[in-house]
Amino acid sequence: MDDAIHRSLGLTDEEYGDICRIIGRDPNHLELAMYAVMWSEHCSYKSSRIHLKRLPTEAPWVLVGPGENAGVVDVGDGIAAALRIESHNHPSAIEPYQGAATGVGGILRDIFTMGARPIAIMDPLRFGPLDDPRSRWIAEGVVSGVSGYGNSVGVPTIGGETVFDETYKGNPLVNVLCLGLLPTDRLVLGQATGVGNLAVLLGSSTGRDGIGGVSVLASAGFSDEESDAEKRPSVQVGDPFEEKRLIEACLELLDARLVVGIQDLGGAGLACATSETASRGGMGMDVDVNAIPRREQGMEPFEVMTSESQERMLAIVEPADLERVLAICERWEVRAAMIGIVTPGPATGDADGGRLRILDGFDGDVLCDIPAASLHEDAPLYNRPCIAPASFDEATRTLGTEPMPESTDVAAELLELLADNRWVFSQYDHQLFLNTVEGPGGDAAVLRLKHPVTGVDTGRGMALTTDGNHRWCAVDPRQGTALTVAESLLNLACVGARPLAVVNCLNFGNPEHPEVMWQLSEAIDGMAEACVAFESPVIGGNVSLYNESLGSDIDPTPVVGMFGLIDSLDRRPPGVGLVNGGRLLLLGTTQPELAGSRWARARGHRGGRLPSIDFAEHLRVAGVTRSLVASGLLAGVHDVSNGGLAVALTEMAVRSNLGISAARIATVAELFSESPSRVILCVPPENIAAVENVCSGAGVPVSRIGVAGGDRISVKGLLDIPLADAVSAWTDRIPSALGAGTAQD
Amino acid sequence: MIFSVHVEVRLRPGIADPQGSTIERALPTLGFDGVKGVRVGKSIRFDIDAADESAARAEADDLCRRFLTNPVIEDAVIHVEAGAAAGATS
Amino acid sequence: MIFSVHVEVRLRPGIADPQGSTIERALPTLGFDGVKGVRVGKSIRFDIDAADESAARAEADDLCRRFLTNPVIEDAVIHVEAGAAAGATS
Amino acid sequence: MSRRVGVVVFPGSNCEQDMLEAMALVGAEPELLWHGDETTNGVDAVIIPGGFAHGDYLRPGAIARFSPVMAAVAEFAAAGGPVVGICNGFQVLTEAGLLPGALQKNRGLKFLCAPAELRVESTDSILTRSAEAGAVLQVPINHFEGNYTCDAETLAQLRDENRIVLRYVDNPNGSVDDIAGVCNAGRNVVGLMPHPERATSELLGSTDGLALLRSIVA
Ligand SMILES: Nc1ncnc2c1ncn2[C@@H]1O[C@H](COP(=O)(O)OP(=O)(O)O)[C@@H](O)[C@H]1O
Ligand SMILES: [Mg+2]
Repeated sequence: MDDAIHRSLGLTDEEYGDICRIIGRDPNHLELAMYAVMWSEHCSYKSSRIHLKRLPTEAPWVLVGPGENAGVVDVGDGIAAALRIESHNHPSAIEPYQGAATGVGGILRDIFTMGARPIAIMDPLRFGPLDDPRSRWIAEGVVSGVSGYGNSVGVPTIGGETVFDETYKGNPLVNVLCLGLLPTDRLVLGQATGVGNLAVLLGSSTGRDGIGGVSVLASAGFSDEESDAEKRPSVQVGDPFEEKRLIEACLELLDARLVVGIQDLGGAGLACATSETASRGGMGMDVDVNAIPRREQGMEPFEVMTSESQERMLAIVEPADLERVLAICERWEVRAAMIGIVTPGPATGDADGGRLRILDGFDGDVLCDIPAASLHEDAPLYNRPCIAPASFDEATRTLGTEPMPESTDVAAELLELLADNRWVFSQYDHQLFLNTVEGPGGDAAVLRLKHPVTGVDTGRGMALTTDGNHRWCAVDPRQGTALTVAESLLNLACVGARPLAVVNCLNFGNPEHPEVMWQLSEAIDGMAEACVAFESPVIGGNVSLYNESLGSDIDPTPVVGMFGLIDSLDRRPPGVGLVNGGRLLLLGTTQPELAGSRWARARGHRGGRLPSIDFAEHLRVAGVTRSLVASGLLAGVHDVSNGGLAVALTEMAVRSNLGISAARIATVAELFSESPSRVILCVPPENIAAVENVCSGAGVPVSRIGVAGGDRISVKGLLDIPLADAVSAWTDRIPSALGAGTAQD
Repeated sequence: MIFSVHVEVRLRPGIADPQGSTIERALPTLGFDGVKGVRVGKSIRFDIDAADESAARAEADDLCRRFLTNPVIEDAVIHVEAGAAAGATS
Repeated sequence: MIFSVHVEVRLRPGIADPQGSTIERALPTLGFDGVKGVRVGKSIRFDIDAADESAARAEADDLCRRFLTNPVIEDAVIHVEAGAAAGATS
Repeated sequence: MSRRVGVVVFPGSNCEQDMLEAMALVGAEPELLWHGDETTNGVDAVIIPGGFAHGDYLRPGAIARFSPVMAAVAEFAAAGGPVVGICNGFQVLTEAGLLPGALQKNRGLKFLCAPAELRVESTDSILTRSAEAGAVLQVPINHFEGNYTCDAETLAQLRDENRIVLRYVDNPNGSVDDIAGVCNAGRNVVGLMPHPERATSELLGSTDGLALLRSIVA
């Protein structure tokens, strides 16, 4: 009886019953394997889909919203931008280099499958603490994996995040975002249309890589040694050189208008790509399993159809174009094999069509015969129980009752929060394509906006930032997520950009735990509220569940990627710097609230009530910041986020190797509070009046809090340390922990 | 006592080896025919100071498992011989 | 006839080995003492179709000299054996 | 005067479009040369750009140097034509034997994308003839294998013949004698690890690469 098999493939008895109902009989092993991978959490979003519907996804400039391989927005001048973020958390936990490398490879394919040339990568990364050897081993491997793949494939990595925290011990978060550009009229979708059109498989041959990897690797935690060992053979290895040729070949095919539709092969491999292209186009497809080039001998059809071998694409082409398609592939040394034929489906008026048939030779036995759309559209949908943790008071949105600890040594408390990420991003090519005006290290990355085909410079710019904050979200996932989106907006404002679109990667624990589902649902509500307020549609995302290790769920970690435009990019934005004698101005108002802050977490405090946010006020602060950046009146600008005013001021100081002297920060709570809607400006004295005028005109509170210069970091009444101490704490933290070699235990 | 150790780190069977395949694909154009199944690994040599051969081997094993390989995708073949490797300098 | 070939590519004596030194420097902190003279090279395995062993060896030699090593910094040790390597797939 | 500049594309090259853009800025007429073609197409100068030709598999440049175009490049160089290899292009030129030495992994065993300061040591080469001797240029580096290595004899010869054209002010990768760029005996073939095309615009942070690129078409 098959029920043992379906359960070991991760299907419940109910799901098995659904399959039998859909196909009107018991499925064979091939069919069962395909349903199992396609109905896994990773592919079907069965736990999260009903919640994701609450996100705002529309705006006049959105050309493609969630659901396709990537979201696409119109950026003017006949150019569209494609954006997507993905997680590769679980693969990276067991093989950090390849896990991260294949994560980069996968996100690139999502972008060029839309017809866009990938032009930038961002890598929000989260690891266990630096004093944990295994976490260091993972961090080093992941960073070299991003570096090894991204640099070689030839797409610059222009920013990201690097966070170390206990909650990610054993379960790192490796998210990767990719931005691509296309001429608006080249936009293609992953659809198979036209009966008799051919499905051509491009790229690597198919091996046993990641067989079941999607459902097993991506959806199960790692607890016992035994199952780890079983997962081993399915590790996927990235080949950036293959991917580079694949990018060039695919873009050339698209330029020559030789493809009707194109789809990358990601999770669930050919099972997903063939059924998805067919069902999106309202068609069916016949696939000859023998026509698929293989790397290994003796592979079963179910292995071939669910393999996650990397660097493959499925192109739908008209028979008359096949020869030209093959010629272009040959020039780029890309393998191409005709493996399928589009058959009639509902879109042709054939209600009985729309079958996905896997054949043993086009004229041979039928190995699988199922409705193509059922792999997607009939996937189960769960409304799992959501329950707030007992210690969360819904009325006041307060977690727990622990009092906030006292500060004992402000200087030491500040120094331990400083870390320069240069060790990470200096390993990434961040300049390729001659677009990078502001690379990693600032509040947001800034790129020139050039036409992707003609290279003509529009004189405008693009900005990208990624942000996540598990500390906030652990206290209050709704408010924490809204604050995260707000931080992204302000990061863009600091480089002079206005937001256009958001993508998100929702990294959460086990959805079978009601508290985790509550976190997820709340986070989505918080994101929706903020995105509506900021008129920033969510155009795509990814949900990564079952992030748990050492027996507990990770802190909820929604990661936001925000994309924006700069209307005129004729000079470099001021950046996070200081000039000697520059006056320090603070935009916005500080709420002396430490809940969820880095300062609180470092003291072991994990509760309380997060600072509030007034969206209208936040928009005003962002608007003023943007116009000041554009005005050229500023010498430096930095938003206040992680570590509050203390860290923001110190970061500006260490980056310019210039001291600061500040006042009017009354308490430790004001110094380390991470309340939103605040920006520090460094203003040359002669521009102060002009800057203050702009602020008061916009109704944004502004206060003079200090001056840049000297060789100390001092905040009157609270802090006074040598600049050199801050510089060395900041500079040395990461290099002294990483790069010296680590064992994996 | 000094032992000289040679470790060959190989990708486990079934794991894709893009580097090996790329080299293999290039060979015919360089005029080398009839070469198949190219697999590229690492070769690591060192000297180890240990009480006896079995202690040397145990340390080398441990070193491979914890540091030189990731057993998820690689395995190692270890050779231990008495005496320092000729010409080992570093 | 099929021969299986194993090539060990090594840095020539006297050429600095940054990889080897980095490993060597890391080892004491990981609790491995007494390891010295770490040298990292490449290990390349493949099957070759040749008339006899000496032909196989000649082709392997040529391959190493012209392609698998950069003679400015590397040399190679070559082993040839009759029979295909077990599990060689590509 | 040489104006038509050919930029070689191997599978895996990735700086070729940047090179076209930068060479146009210095008044050249750049065009792409395909690795599979057996000709340099009558251009006046050849640039082998950065990237990862053939994935850098085996060794950077090891496979690329066998490309049909490389025979034509060697012939072009032998006839005195200007040839510049940047980053991966430098690696290809050493593998092809058009320049001495080899490029090993960086001392720190990490890929490095960072600003660098270069001192112009000799203006007697097709890459530095328009630069000022002793000038310090801000030109970024972007490589894993940029640690220039050669035997003592070669180094002595390079020094004696004034063929070290660029040195790092602060050696980032362990290169012997701080070497960032060298030329051949004819001074018409130059290889360097830093990327002058990335230092051609104020908006991107530096214009110091222009003097080098201008030399190619001077
Ligand atoms: N993994 C990484 N890859 C690339 N850039 C990174 C990475 N981690 C951090 N950075 C860069 O370092 C800078 C500081 O990061 P972060 O402190 O998270 O910025 P912010 O608080 O402004 O969001 C940013 O410019 C960011 O892009
Ligand atoms: Mg910021």
